[in-house]
Amino acid sequence: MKSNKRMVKDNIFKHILLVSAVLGGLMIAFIFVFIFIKAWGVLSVSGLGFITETGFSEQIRDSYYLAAGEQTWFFGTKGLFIATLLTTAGALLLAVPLGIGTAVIVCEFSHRAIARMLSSVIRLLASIPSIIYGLIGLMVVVPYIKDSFISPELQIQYLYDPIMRMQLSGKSLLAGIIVLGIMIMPILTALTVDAIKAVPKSYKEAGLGLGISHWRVVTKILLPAAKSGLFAGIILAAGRGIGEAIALSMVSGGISNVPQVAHGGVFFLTPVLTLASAIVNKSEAMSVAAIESALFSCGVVLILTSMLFSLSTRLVERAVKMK
Amino acid sequence: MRLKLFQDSVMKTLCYFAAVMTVAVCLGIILYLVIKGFDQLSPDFIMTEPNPTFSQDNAGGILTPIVGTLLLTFIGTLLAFPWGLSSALYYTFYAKKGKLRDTLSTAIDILAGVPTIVIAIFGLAVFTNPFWGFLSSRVEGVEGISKAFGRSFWVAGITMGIMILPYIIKTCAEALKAVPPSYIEASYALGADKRQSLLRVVIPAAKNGIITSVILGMGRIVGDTAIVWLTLGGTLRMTGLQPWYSPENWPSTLQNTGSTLTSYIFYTSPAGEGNMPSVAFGASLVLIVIIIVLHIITDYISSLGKLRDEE
Amino acid sequence: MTLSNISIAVKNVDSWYGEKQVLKNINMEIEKKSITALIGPSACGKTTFLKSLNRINDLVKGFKISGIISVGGQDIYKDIKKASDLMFLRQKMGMVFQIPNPFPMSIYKNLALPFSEKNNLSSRKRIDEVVVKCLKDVHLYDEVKERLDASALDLSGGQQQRLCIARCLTITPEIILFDEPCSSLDPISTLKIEDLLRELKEQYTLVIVTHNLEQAKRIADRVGFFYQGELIEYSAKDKFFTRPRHELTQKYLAGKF
Amino acid sequence: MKDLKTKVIVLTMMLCFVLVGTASAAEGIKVNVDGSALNMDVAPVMQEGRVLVPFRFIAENLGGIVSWDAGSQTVKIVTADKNVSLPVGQTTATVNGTAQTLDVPATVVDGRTLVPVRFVAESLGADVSWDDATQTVNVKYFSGITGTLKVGGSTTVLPVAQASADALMKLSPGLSVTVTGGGSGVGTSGAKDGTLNIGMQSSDLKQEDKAAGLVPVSVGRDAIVVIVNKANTVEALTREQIKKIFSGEIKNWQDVGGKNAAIVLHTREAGSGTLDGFNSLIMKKEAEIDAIAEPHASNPLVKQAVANDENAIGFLSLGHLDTSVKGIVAEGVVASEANAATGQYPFVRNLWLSTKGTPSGQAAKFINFVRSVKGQQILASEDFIPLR
Repeated sequence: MKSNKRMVKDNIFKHILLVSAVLGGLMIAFIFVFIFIKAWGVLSVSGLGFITETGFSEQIRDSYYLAAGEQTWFFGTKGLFIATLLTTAGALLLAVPLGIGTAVIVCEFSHRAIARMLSSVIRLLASIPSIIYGLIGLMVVVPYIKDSFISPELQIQYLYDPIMRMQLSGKSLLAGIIVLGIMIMPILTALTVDAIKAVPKSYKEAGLGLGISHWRVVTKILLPAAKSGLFAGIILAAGRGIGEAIALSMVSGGISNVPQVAHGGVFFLTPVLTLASAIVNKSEAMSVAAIESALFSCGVVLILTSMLFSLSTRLVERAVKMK
Repeated sequence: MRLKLFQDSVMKTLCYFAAVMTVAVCLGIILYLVIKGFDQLSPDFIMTEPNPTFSQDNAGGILTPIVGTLLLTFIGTLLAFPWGLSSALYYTFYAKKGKLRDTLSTAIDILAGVPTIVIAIFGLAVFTNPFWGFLSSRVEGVEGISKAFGRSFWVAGITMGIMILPYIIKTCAEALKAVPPSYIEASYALGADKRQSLLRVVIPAAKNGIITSVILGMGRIVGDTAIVWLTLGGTLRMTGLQPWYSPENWPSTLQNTGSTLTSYIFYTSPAGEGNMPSVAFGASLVLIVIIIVLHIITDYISSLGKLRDEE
Repeated sequence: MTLSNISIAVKNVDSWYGEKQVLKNINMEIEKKSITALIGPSACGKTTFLKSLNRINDLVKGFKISGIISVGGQDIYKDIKKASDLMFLRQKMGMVFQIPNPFPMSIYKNLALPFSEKNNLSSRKRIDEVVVKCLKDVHLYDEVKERLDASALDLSGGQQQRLCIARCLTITPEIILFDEPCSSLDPISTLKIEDLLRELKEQYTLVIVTHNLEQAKRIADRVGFFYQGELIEYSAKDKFFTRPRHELTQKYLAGKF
Repeated sequence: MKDLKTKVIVLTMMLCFVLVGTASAAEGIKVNVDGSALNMDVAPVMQEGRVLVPFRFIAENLGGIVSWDAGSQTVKIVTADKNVSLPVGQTTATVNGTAQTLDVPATVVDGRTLVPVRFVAESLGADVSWDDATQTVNVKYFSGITGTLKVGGSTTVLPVAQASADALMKLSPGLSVTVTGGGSGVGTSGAKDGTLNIGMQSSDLKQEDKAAGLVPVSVGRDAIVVIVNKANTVEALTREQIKKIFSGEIKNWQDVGGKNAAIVLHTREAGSGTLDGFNSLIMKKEAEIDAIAEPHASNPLVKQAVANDENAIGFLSLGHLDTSVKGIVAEGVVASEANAATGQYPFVRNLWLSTKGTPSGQAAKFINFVRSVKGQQILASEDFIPLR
């Protein structure tokens, strides 16, 4: 009798969990479907051109000022797409070494009190809202870039540049990379710390017991053992980078340029617009149906990018594991 | 050997440098906010309500944004935490390994990359449906159309909950997975069924990870701007029946719009129209202090747990 | 036991975890190329003692030690200051743990990593040779030669433990410390390991902590009995099992704890 | 901006003096609108049992814009929802196109046109009662409103709407007005799809939005001022020059009398009401703003960018102009509220509140409140240009 009651309870418990899991899954699916439906108008017209063609800023302007019947539903976000990849990749290049380095110090090479302080600092950094990063980027990073890299001569020169005319004002790819890098570093560090801490202590003991130096134990044994956690951290940080909207919209310049390698170092001073910050920047124009659909299409591209990203990392991870 | 050790120490120094950079950045940000915002801080600033104006002298204080931040965090966490934890339990201990789980974890990764403004628009679109009118309020007197306003503490809180749900599921699942299977086996061996094992052994064992996941989620709510701006209305004040703080008006307060510290910072910073940077910095400082307090509390909670573990 | 025959000499060693004393005045000499078994009930200090020998206990917060432990004439706590000297010490002493802990990488890499860390600039061919030799020494080669690139974690428990022993052999230690190496293994794997230990003592000094009296009886040359942090009795195997001097030892052998 | 405030103060003081001077002539008849006494320069007159007052006072306090057609000798009052014309000396008036009969016609006394208070107030939608004991006409329009009202849209109009809502809610404790931001676009789409009762716009509605049934009512005006860095030597520009600069035709400051340096353009994001205003007032579809111009999300961001770059040019809503940047003299006129109010300054746009269909009920009352004397004072205090 008693065990019967227990089974019923167990069953109810299981079903409660099931319902919440299904609801959670449905919710996520629902959000995706919602975004796709809203995006369809532009995507069906633009097709692949949506990511292979340029001219997003001008297309938004045209759509906004033309009457409902005459607007274009064709949008090309090549510049946004490339800027998104560039800012995220640049931020990762900045944040991954710093983050892993800090995590290694926290886990292995610092006094407990210092380690505890460091991890508090990291978690604090991880929870500073992006608007504050944006604000500081705008007040500190952008003026710094303008003062140290952009001369009046350079400004004039690029106003007439034959490849791509642009204004250099400090809001740039570089500012985006720096702000985004600082933003995702603590996330990366926190996740790396967790990953390293999750490695069984016995590996470390075994390594040290074999007379391998502490540093080598960390780099040759602990970090490889924490690999999947590290990958997860990088994916999450990259996801955060790809999706970061507010801070980037404040510092990256807001124009859908494709940075040109031919410009040399000025490549990094190009004002850019990322997919996510486009959604924020142009949201005031969302009352126009075509623009609304275009912005949701940016959302779709974001989703597809992260999907591709996450799948390919998973494949890499699997390949690494096989080895 | 010597060369190797030398290389090691060079690399180690670089790592120390990274750690120092991290601390420097953090202290730099906080110091910057303190320098820029400290003058603004006063009991008056914290205890009065803000005024909607472009004039810095009449800006008022940040009482309602602070309350708004706390309210939203509370509602969002209250929704997402049990939902996320029970989903994580299901996916970790009941669901069969395979496609479903893979798909879900991919979906979660992807959702992390979707800007919250998209989720905000989603929330606004869903909750302006008159069916959800009880969460905000119906819009009266527009002929031929029946719509809900779709902006309120309830709506924003729920949208926040949905926004952080994937994170909570993911981080909770990770914490649960980290519990050694031997614990569960031991619990089974003592005659406990699955439910009892999960509730009495697994969840307590994963407690710290779960707390961390909740804190991360709270941090995201506290720090989000886009969802607040769209689904909470960005109205600076509490707009329900006044006075909003007397208990009989709480239901109305929750059904109406308001602001949070982030939306207030957005409004008052150059990014919004408010044009009151020093007020924005003052509010940022308060926001950081709230976040630090949140951290101290969780550190305290987890240190309690640790002490017990060590005994 | 002549002086030249002594591998490890322990004099007046006390140690503490925080305030709690775990080893009390231990004196012991460990003979070269023999198997010394340390037995005793749980939490009697035998594992602490073993882990003091290669200073792995340094990792434990609050661990303190006094007295002298000398390995090859060197006082390992007082004479070793630099991290590199500690590494040399540990390279002289392999260690095998209670639960098999191969690194989460391929079988091959498990052996190649410590070897190439110890010996700089080794050619791939030389590494291959060492890997094969060490695997053969632990009789694992035939079982895994087809899948050296497979993850070490896919091996069975017994195989993993032999792999861990092979891993120690790659750094050509003088001494190998075993911390209950068979406690998580099935009887057949246990027997295999015991056979292996008997072979290894031809070349190495082995110190083994074990719970299993029968195992000590089967393989040890000398046996030490720890009880509540003290070394109660330490003598040659035959004498230990047939004519134990101390009352506590007799009780323990009679299974009265 | 300062001199406007001074003007208001001086005007109020003058009114007070006038009031003191004529109070005895008023024979004690008072007119209260929503509990506060109406201060008029001409005392109310009792005629055939009806109280007559100067039409401007009663109409403007109820949010009406009044005009006087000298040809047909007609008083015209336009509010958000009502359109009243009242010929002097006749007993028929038109309210929203329907003829109505008065018992006492509007009359001219001492050169001032007086209208019957009850008729005008009632035809504008107010309740009127006569308190014989205190000899007071009580007009109730903005008090005692109940229900809810959702207002949203342009962040430029937001502070005015919020302050007006606060004032209105103080008069009508049963009314709950929620004011939310989001931008002109949100105001337009919200008003169209029914999630807002009133949308706020700082730019003119598009034809298609009007076709969809949105009715905009102007509540005030705002000037757009072109700004440059304080170190810039250029002081004045013509519209033509500004247009050429922003379209990229003029790229160097020396072409407009400055030094040899690149002109760095700062504009606003699409959807900004200020940008719409700039386009319609300055670019006038003759040219487009150069695509390399840096778009900003708000007025302060433009101001900050221009303040930090010696070679920058941008444009602002006049209310945001301060000493960190320099306002350009446009077409020879200094950008100031006074010049904008007189119409001399060329770049002035309207601020709108719009509803789906002609405003009615609380929505009409809210819009009328913003257009009333009190509402316009609030608007002026936020540095916008009032309707009157």
